Amino acid sequence: MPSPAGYAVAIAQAALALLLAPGLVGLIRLFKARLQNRRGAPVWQPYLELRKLFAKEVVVSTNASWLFRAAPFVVFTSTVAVAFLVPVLAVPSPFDAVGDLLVVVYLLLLGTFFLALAGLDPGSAFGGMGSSREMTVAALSEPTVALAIFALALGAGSTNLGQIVARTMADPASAVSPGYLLAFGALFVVTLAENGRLPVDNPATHLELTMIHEAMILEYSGRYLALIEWAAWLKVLLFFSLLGNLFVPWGVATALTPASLGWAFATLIAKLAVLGVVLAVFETRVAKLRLFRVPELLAVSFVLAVLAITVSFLVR
Amino acid sequence: MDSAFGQLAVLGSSLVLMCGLTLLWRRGSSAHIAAFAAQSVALAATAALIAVFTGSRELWLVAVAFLGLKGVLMPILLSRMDRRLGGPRELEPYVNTATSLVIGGLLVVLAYIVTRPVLEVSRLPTRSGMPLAMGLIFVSLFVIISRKKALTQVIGFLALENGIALLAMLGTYGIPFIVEMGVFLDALMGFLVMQIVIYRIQETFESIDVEQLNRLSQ
Amino acid sequence: MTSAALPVWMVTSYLAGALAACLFPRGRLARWLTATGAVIGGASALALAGAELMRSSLGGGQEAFHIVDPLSAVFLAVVGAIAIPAALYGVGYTRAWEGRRSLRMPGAMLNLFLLSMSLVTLADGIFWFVFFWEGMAISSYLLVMTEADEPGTVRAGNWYLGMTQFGLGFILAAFFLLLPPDGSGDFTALAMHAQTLSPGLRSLVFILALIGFGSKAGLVPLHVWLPSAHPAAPSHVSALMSGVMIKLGVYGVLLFGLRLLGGGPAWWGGLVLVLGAVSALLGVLYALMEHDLKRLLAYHSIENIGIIFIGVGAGMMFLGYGLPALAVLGFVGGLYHTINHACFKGLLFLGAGSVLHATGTRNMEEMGGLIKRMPRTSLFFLVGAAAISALPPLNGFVSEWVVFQALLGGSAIPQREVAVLMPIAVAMLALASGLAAACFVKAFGITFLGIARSHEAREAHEAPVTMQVAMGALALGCVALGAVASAMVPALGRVVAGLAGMPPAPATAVGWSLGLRLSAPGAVGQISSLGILLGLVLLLAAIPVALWLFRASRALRVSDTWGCGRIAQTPRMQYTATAFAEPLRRIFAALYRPTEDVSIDFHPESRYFVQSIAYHARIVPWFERYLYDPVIDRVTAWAGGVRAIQSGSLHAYLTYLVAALVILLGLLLLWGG
Amino acid sequence: MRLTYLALVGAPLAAALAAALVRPYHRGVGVAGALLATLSLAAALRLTGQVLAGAAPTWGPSDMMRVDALSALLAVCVAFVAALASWLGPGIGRDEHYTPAQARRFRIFSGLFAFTMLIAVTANNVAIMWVAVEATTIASALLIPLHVSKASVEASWKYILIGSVGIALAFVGTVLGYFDYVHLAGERESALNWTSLIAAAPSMHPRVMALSFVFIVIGYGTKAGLAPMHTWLPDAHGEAPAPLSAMMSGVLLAVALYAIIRWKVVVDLTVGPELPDRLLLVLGLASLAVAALSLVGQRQYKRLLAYSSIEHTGLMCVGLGLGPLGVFAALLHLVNHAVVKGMMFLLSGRILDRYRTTEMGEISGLLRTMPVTGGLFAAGMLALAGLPPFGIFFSKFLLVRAGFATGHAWLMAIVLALLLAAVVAMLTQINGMLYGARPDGVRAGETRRWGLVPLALCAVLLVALGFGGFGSLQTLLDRAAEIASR
Repeated sequence: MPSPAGYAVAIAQAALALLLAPGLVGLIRLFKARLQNRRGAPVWQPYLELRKLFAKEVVVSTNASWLFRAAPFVVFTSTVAVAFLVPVLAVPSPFDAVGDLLVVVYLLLLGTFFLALAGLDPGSAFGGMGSSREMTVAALSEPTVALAIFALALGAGSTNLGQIVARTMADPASAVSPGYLLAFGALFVVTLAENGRLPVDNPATHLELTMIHEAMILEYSGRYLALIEWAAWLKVLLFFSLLGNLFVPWGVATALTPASLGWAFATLIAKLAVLGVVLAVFETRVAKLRLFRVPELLAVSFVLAVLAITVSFLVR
Repeated sequence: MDSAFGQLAVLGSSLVLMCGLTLLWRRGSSAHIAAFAAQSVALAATAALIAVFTGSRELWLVAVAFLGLKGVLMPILLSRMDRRLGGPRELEPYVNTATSLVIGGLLVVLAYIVTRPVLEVSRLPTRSGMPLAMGLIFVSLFVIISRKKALTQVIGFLALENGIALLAMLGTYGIPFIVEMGVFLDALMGFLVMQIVIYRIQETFESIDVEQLNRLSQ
Repeated sequence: MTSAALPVWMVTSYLAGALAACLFPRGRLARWLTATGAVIGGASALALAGAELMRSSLGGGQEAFHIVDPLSAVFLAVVGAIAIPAALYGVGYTRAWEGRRSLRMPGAMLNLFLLSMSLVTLADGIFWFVFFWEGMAISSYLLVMTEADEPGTVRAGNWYLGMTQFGLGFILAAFFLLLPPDGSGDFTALAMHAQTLSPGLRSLVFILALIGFGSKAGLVPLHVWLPSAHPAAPSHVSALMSGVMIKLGVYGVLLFGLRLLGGGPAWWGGLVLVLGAVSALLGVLYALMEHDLKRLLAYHSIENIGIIFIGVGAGMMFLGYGLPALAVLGFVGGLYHTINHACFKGLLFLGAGSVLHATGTRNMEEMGGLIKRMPRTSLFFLVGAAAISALPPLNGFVSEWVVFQALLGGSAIPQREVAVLMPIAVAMLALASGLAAACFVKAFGITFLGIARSHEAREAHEAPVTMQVAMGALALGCVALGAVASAMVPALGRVVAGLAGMPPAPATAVGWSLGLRLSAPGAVGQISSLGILLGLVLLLAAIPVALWLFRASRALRVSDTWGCGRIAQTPRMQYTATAFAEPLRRIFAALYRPTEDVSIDFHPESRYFVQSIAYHARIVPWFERYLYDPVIDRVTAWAGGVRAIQSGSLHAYLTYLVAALVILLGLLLLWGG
Repeated sequence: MRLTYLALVGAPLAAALAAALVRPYHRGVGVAGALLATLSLAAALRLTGQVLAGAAPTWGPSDMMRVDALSALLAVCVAFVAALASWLGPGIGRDEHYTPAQARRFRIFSGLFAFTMLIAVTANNVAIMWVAVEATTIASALLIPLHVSKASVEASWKYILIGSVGIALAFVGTVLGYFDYVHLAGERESALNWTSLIAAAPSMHPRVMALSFVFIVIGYGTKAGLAPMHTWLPDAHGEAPAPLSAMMSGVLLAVALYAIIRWKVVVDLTVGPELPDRLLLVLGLASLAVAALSLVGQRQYKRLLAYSSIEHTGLMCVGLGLGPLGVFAALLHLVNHAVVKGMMFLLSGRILDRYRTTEMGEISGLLRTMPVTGGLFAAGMLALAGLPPFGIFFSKFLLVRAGFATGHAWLMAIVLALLLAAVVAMLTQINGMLYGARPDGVRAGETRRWGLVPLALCAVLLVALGFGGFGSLQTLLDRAAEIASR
């Protein structure tokens, strides 16, 4: 039975995720800058950006409706809700019973859905273009995600995140099983696609013809943009946590002692940093794909996921 | 006595059938009418023959009716029709004469096959004529199918009726009189209606070439 | 009122509604009387079904209902639940017809349609089942033909009735092959007799039933009538057809698969599953290419029927492999999605109807900006769109989640080569739901957001109150049905309990709790839809509070949309529905085989100035072109041959006669010697 | 009872005589004829009541005439459609397209036509039955070219020649049956009575009776419009004036089928049901196939209806070959078909009067031009398609059930496929007539409104038949089916 302390830790880890997210993105940017022989902005630059955006006035298009104003809140809400479900520091979380991995995926889709609608609302050509592309990519990555979930659930006997983590920790050998590795690969590609990273989308460009995510939010400014950006950063962190904690769960606290929580925090930071480096290296190495080559990339991840399933069946 | 009766009955039936085959052989309308008249007379004679041997009074009446109606009245009406319609001799039939006659022969053979169960059942002396009557039925059907002029088709139809009447007489010494009268009435009325329609055809089409009657299709 | 009187009430009020419509062909009173009959009838149906479902879930037998069993009660409840808002909606919707067309036929047929659908679920024997099945077909056909002046309606009606008759043949064959020697058409007698039949014959019956009912449900490739017939009907009828009528196809398959045949080999389920998965994917892919709002919704009905059949098929497979607890999960998923789809598809069709009512067009390319003219309609439509896109915490998500869980349980299937089918179904289901979300971003975004693309859209007006109430009720239903998942799933579990060897009390597998916890072998998942709902609401409320606490700026300025420096923004600068779907059209080009015509009208002075561009994009209608057209062509060719019999030649005719005589004489020799 | 019978068959004859004697034609004669036809219908119903009470009355020398449940059923149908045609036929209304001479001719021959059909269905003596059926051809052939045109004369000639040849073959069958009986029981006045044949049937010779049945089926089948002897039917029904088409399609086919049923009972007893059933199934299926495929791409609505008659006759024929259940279904189908085809052909007459064309391609907007006529036409179309709540749904259902119950699953599969083709073909073509814009030069609005009342009555009757009929009809059908499938 979850204790009040359990709830406190669960809420705290959501808050932690929220607080760490800009830092993670700042870290990635820094890594990338260094890899590109630039000095780059400091790690805390995203926090400054947020502060600035929250202080600025909002400019809203004459054509925009209430949906345009509501969307940032929905996007932010759905992403934060996911933060409550994803094991960042400790398992089992009392919120584990509220939603499983499927809920996580569809809550993120909820955010994307509203963001895409908001892109269409001001009636600009860019917004529509961004929405169209964003939904295309989101839709095409769904099967991969579902199969990856299947592969994980097959091993753990559950779709609930706490269960999966617990099972992997109880049986460390399963983490290096080919099924898990393939599923990890698949999910990594999905992470790139869902978060608008290279080679699917370039978060740093505003070049009209190649934008996906940025085109969609082009009309946003001020606190709305802050919410959306923050949510997007949080999403990166959550995907990293998923990748880190589902496949390499060591360090995740199973008891709510300060020591284990502290160790969990430390490993989390390490995992995020490692993944950040991997992402930075990856993004530096690859060029952005043409939009119509993106499905091929997603097809690759789908094949990885199918292989993961098949392998899981074979070794069952 | 029975054997003589039987042989005479077969003779009569053969005559009736021969007249039917004549329809296949000859071309002209008047020849057809004459053949039909002869056939009817032969049929009446066969009826009289059966009446003699069985002593049936009703069959006498039937013989007289045949003679009067089909031997005399209908040929006259047919001739009048032929004169009024005019037109050429029978057009080239769908099947030429030689083939027609061969087919006629085959039809008679078919009639023998078909009537085999009937012959097995019957004990009447006249039974051996029945295949011939059935043969006439088939031959008449063939006449109707293969000849083009409406008049010839009518004659073929009348020959068909003769065949049926012959079959009934040979097989059962005639059907009950009241029914026979009904059949006669029908035959006469049917003939008259056909005549009317043929005149209508002539009025509307200005020809009685049945080949022209193909406006209605599909 | 005792519940024994409910069926009488139901039939009487529907008939009274029909009669009222016949007596009063016009006027406000007529519209209200018609609707009242349908509403009371629907309420009685709902009460009747509710009484049965309560009885079965309480497990007691205090009242003897012989005419309803739990399975049919579910479908009866769906009929009643959608009938009420649809009828209410009709009051406002048909006002536009006043003076243009008589309300007699639509009003009477609406009530008879509802009556037939209700009684189909209550029928307990072949004759009345088929009678009302066909009654349902004919009344809905006449409703489809209401607006026969619109282009395409007659063609849609022809397809509809033709496919109905096609399906009927298979249904009749399936029923009659089960006919016991004493000729009794009672379902109980059929079920008894079915146990004595050979496996081959039972499979034949099942396949016949699947084809027959699948054609009604709109399973690919028997779906061709659906995208044209549903949109052609008046919108509240479209809601009923898409929301309710096609579900009776699901009922038919369950009736045969579970009740009459009592389950069968696993490949039956596999077949259903594969057809379901293909329907789900193709339905949504064709929906994406559709810019007629109601046709788009109709294609989504095919998709959702596919999802329902995925659940049902999985259930039947598990049953075949002797995994009853998982089987329950599959059927529950299917049934739950049946109910949910009725709710949100009803809502969406009513919403589309309001748009049609306001703008007079179903073409999305002529809409836009309606959210400002029709705020409530657009809110309701948004709820429906989110529900059908399986977004939590709405009902569409919850039932798809149950179907997902059932499929995850597929790993328990002993045969590995078969078990691999399940992940493939999972992937197809996931792709379908992702594409559905894309499609509804398009549908909602292009229709309601942005700037009006036509004069009609600019002048659009909000729907009358009755229509709003109807939509609002269904929107609430979408939220509520999602929130009460933890009660719905066990209740539906009891519905299929005891059928075809499933455990009589699946409560052990699926328990009551605020959260929904599934613990079948191979699949354990747990969610709390209510928790998600409350959590989202709390967080949503918390954010503005937090912004206020942290003193974020509250300044807001309204300005033009950024237009690359161009000053005046016109509607033509917006993304269109065609453009929105273009990436997917290219990606799935292998399926669509798109062809496009671009005709550019240049300025006479210079080719660098374009006066107008006309762009037509077409996709290959595979099923029409490669399945139905060849059959139709073949039959037409045969018909040409047969018509040649009637050549006009008398001699030929007489020859046929004689030939027939000779042939029969020959047959006589052959058969009788 | 004798008086009732005389009223039944005498009234149409009297109507014909009255029309023949009164020259020039007067509308009163038409009205009197219609009243007499109604009287005939009343007599038929009364007689049916008596039959239901258990009577099987006979009349005439050696019981030539006899009415049992089967006869009564057919008599009611014949009298009903005859009355309908009489009320809505030429010579009663004002604004119609017939001259008094044409009206007179119609009155004479339609009266005779009804008379001969009634005699045919009430004859105990099978030869009298034959005579009467043959006479139907004579009575109706001259009515087909009521409006003389090349097409109608041609249709008439084809009808009379094919009909006569066919019916002559039926006489061959009759003679063969008589022959067999005489050789068993000796010559007798009552020898051709159906009752006598039935009594002797079990000991007659199977091979002779089988042969006889082939001729009977081909002969009467020609009149019933069974393929491939059906060729006269689309022409005749298409060209005949609407009331005559109604009678021919609604009941003449049924009368011919009735003759087959009577003989089949005898042959079943002698040969066993298997062979006759097979023959009927073959012919029925052939008719169904030819008709269904001919409906596809048909261009004229009256021919469409004619082919639909062939389709339904074929279906009935299939039903007759399916044992007792099938016979019941076929008889019910016969009743339904009589009502719906009577209605449809009379409606087609109204359409022809207004649009002056038989081509479906030239007709559109029927529902706007004549709402009630069009509505009834649509209802009739749906009824013909076999949809509830109309009677044909019920009989079709029973028929298919009988097919499956007797193990003819494959046959029924073919039947269902053909019915589908027929339904789709009819539906698409008739819908083309119903909807769309009214052509220029065609006036809107109904004329001769009173004429719609009997037609609407038909539609109501059809719905009533869809609910399984009302008690006494059920009993009558049960009894008739019992007779027809003993």
